[in-house]
Amino acid sequence: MTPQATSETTRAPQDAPHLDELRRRVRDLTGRWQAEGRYEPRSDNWMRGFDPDFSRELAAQGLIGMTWPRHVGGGGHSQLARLVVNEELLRAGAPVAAHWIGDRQIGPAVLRHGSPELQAEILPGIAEARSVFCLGMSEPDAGSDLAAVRTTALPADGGWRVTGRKIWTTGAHHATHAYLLARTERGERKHEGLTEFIVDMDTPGVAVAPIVDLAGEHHFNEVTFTDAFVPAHRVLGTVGNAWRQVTEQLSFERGGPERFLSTYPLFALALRHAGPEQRAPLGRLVARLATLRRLARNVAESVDAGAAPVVEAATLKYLGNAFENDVIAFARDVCRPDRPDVTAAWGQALLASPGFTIRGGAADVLLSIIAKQETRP
Amino acid sequence: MTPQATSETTRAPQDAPHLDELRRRVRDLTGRWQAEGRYEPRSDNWMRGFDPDFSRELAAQGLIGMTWPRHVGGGGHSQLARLVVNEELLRAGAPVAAHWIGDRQIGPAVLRHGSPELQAEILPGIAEARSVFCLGMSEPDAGSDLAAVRTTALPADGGWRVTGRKIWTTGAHHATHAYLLARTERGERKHEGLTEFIVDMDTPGVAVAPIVDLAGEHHFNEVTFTDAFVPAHRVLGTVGNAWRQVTEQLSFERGGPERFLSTYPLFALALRHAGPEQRAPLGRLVARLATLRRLARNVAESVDAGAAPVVEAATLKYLGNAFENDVIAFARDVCRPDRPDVTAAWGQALLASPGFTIRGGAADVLLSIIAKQETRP
Amino acid sequence: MTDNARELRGLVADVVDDVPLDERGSDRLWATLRDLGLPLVGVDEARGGSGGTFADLVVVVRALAERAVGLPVGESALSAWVLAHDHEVGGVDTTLAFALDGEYREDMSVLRIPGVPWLRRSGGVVVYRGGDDASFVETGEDPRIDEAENLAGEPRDTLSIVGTAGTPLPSAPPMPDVRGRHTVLRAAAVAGAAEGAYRLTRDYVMQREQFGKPLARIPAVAAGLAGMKVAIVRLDAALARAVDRHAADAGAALPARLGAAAAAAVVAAETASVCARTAHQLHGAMGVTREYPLHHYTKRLWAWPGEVGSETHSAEYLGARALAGGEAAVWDELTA
Amino acid sequence: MTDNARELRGLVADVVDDVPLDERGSDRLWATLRDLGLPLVGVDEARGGSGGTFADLVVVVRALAERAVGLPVGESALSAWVLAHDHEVGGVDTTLAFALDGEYREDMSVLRIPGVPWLRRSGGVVVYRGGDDASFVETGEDPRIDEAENLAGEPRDTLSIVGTAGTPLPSAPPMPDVRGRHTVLRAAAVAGAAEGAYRLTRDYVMQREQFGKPLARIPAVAAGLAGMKVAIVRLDAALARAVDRHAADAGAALPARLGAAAAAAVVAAETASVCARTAHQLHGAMGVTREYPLHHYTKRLWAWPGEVGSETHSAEYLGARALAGGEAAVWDELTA
Repeated sequence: MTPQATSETTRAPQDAPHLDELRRRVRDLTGRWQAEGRYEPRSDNWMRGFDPDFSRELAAQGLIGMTWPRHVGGGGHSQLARLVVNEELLRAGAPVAAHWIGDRQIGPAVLRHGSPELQAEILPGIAEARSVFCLGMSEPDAGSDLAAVRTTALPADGGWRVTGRKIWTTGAHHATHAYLLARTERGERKHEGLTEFIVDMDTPGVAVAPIVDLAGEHHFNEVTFTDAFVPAHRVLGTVGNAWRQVTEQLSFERGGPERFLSTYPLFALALRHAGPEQRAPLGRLVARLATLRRLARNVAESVDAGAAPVVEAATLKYLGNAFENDVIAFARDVCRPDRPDVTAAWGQALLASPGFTIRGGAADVLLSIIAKQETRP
Repeated sequence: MTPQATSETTRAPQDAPHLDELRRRVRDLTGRWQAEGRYEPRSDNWMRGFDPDFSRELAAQGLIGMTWPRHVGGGGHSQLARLVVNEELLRAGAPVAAHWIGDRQIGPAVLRHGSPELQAEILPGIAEARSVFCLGMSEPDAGSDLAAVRTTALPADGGWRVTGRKIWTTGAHHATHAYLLARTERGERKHEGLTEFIVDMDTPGVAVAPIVDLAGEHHFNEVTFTDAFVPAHRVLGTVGNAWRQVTEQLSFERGGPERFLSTYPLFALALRHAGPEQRAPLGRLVARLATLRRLARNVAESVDAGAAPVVEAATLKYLGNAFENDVIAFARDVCRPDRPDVTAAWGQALLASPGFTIRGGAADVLLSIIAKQETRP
Repeated sequence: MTDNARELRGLVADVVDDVPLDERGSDRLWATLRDLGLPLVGVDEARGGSGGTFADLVVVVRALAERAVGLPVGESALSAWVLAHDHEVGGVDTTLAFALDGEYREDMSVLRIPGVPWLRRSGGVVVYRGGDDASFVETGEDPRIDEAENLAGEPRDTLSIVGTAGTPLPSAPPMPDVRGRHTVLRAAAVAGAAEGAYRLTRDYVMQREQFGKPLARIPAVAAGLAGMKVAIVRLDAALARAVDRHAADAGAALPARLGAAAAAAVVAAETASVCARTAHQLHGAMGVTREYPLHHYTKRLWAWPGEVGSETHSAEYLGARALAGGEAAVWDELTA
Repeated sequence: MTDNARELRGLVADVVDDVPLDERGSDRLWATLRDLGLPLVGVDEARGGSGGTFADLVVVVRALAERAVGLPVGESALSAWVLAHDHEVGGVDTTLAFALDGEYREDMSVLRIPGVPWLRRSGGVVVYRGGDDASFVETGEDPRIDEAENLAGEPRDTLSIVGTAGTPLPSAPPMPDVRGRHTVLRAAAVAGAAEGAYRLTRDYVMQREQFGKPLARIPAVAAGLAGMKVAIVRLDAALARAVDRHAADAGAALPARLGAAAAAAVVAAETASVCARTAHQLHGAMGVTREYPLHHYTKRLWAWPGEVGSETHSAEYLGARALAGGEAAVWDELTA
């Protein structure tokens, strides 16, 4: 036999002490805040837990925009380091909604497509948790078909004038900035003529109306743009090129740990109360969780290595959503009349659960993305 | 409150003693044959268990063609009575393949669409288990798209000349007759111009070649027609109208007990060896089985009442296939090295299982049939 | 469906359909249902009930749930049916509580039962302490009521009884019988809520367009919709079987009745889960707003199945019986 | 994938790809694999092995299974690795048997172990009677061999040993360690067979047309295909984790290794089931013929997962550990 060297499938985490230090920092922070009664861990808190103070504490410790270059306020860390921080935050059910979208989605998009000026203008605000972003993508009659966007940006003196309605905009009532997808050209092909913008929420002509969800909470909004002015330098990337840019953005956001850890606080609680008769279903959840976490690590390492792990990221989200829902089903079997805390946590996660499969693509969309990748001629 | 009468959902089985008598007759017969070592119960034996002697014994007792009119050799029984007989045969894992297709599918089709002469020619032979039918539907390049049939029947003196190839024809090597779907007209619309025929297998120009399956057994065949003559009176129904006729035929065949009882012999064996730690999964199987049987009863009673329970029949087949496969998965957990009989029965059912979902429509086809019925404007 | 069932369904539709969704748990609607005698269906007229059978009650409960009515018609009628074995009924609204859903304080002096439907608005409650130990506790007197709600916001209060409070009900049917009937009624309610969610979903995917055609034309959407229908057809079959076993004239022995009830409970849990999940999937973001009516159904599909015993318990009961009785017993019950 | 893994995969491809499917269990192919030293990968060269690591062995086992090779390279190499703790290896082909898969005759005089891979063609077998009780039994002498096959037609013979036959292996690693490695190797084999089934299926649905377009364009077919891919990506992730835990230099403590092996086994069972079912679904009738190669993969996907301990057992092991260790322990192992 010729080959002699070993083929351990991945390099050893050479910066393990550094990662451990990051972990410890997050644990200290979340532990302290919980001890001080400043938040209660709960499921789905990366979407529902809005607390700018908490985000600013993280920012002060350099834990937002970690992978971005230092000159725009980033930390120059690896994706693996960011995974470590984010998974600890999710584990603790911490209120991270104020920076999550900016950190995960807007920052990377601005880094890829924004001019140096736009980067300098936008990124430090996210990294310092001064800027809070919301996503103006969906529209009332477009559903998940982004190409059907009707919100229009017309050229104006020094920029653009935007008119239209965006819906399901999470956190718009808290946001300082909106990412906006708008039509700048009306042509034959729906996928063309779309442009990405970054808009200040205090721009005249931008109005936010609440949409209360089935849990009675207010996270969603309808955002109306009425002849709102956006300066020319706030175009993100190339005019008319948004379709390609946004597809990248969406494929990027799928592979993170929030895709399977949304219900981890409930899992932890259910584990504490589970009995030996539940060890087989519990063991299956543990096996899936461990595997999902490995997938998230693979995705992070793959991005660190310069690759675009589209199939892996979509796989992670597809499996992660199913896992999150199965955690809720498992927790139901742990609910007992004498455990009102489990029952309450179960109910809270259940009411949040319809959102899990909506954001970032439903199961059938994810499968079709994978199939498309795999059957390219 | 006005309504006073009761609303028991179904009439009481008024002919219960009669049904019990039928049950007893089947049990006596299958019990005797097993005791005499004339067959071994096994899964999927309604497709794999070909024994003309057994079918003739059933016929002698009036248990084939039970629902057909007496003047064509039938028994004038209800569908419910037929269900009782067939479910007992399936329970016993009896070798009923020689008459199953004729009894279930061909007989009813001939009754609905055949001329009185054709009925008189064909039906008594099925009811007496003298005639054995195979189905010439699928073709090498058509898959489940029956409209893509290329086998051609050209008008000839006194009838038709058939040329083409049929594939996956179960039991053609035993059959005396074939049901044949052929194109009699080549037009714009693929669904038109198809005609159903009944062909004698000893017709010159009809050749049968075996296809061995993955269990090493021979049930499938390829049947080649080379200028084979079919007399004019062997057209079933109306020339060119086969599409509608065959759709009815297929919807009719979905609601029978063989759609969930194929693996009942394995279920019975696994039940004997299961332990108390398996009571929850076992109980779920029992609940599903009981519900499926009720569905089969509903379908039978609905047909007796003159209705066409398309959704119920498709539901039964969809759920039944899943149940059969889950029985196999359950049996795997009962397999132990010291129970070679369970392991052998499990393996036999498993090797048969890919066929369960093929015949009569795959899961997605069944769901789309249901959706189509339910979303008619 | 029998003529009578059709008539009862029509009656429910007439009364409920014009009531706004948010008011379908109101005192006013309850008063209307009472006036019509619905909370006493299945109870002998000679004992103060509305007449009719258990099958009729199942029809009523399913029809109400189809319309997202969470009022305790099933529990009222079932507790009245129990009471009617000893007393005339109809004076006060009653509900039902089982000690096996609660626990005794360590010294056995206090029995606490959480999750009692609409206790706060009942005049009394039938309490089963054990197999034959039923009693009637009037809520005016002794017991403490701690108010609570389930996920759908329906009253599920905690009853605390000190000592042996209550009037014994010596002729009451055995607890498993009553529990089995409660299970069947709950399965009927799940079927109704599933049907309600299904109708909303079907209308939504037929009307809503995406990529230029109705959502219903997208194969994955059509398959999801069909999956809901499959789940409902299946539950209705399990329900029909359980109702037949409980028929007054041709009813089965208690174990067979309980088996059919447990089977319906297992199927109901699965149907609830499939229908809630799929309805939300197919509705997308629209389904998660408070304004849109879907949550009136899906919250009930989440809350209801576990309230009358767990699915696992029902499955274990069926499995244990199958192990004990063997294949022949399973088959006989299947084909009865 | 590392360069080394790529090289090993290339080696397997070179040797196997030209061998007809029906001959991939032949003595001739075995001789070729032996000549290349593959059945001794992961065993120290100084002890007669081929060198390389456990990770290398996993790569080889997966690559062979991708090509429907059912020869016992994993079992040979693993048993040789055990033997090498006491002896030089390489003289005879060896395989592996665990008493916990079998049973003792009532008087404990005979140990019968069914399902021993390729025992009939091995010169000896490493037998674990218990945690530290390993011995080497030469098949030339005492033991009785009853031949049998699994569903895929691979030799799975029954070994019967009288009394304490065999040479003790005092330095052998503890049984759970070996069992855990066997579990990982089996999960790797499942991944390979799943990949083989996936490739055939992908090619089939891309080439085959129905309703005028490739099957792959039908959404339900595309979703099925993607579901297979998802299952394989997931199993490979579980496998990578288990391999890392077994790495010679940075390897984890035994319980963590066993946990990762059990997780891989749970995921492998699910992957095998999804991939076999979907491959057959998407192939339709074509897939059930003996002539078409699919069954070479799917029969193995059916047979293999249950042979090295049941999925339930692995799940219970993980669950029991989670209950004992609590959330913090679960998390630490997750993120290690």
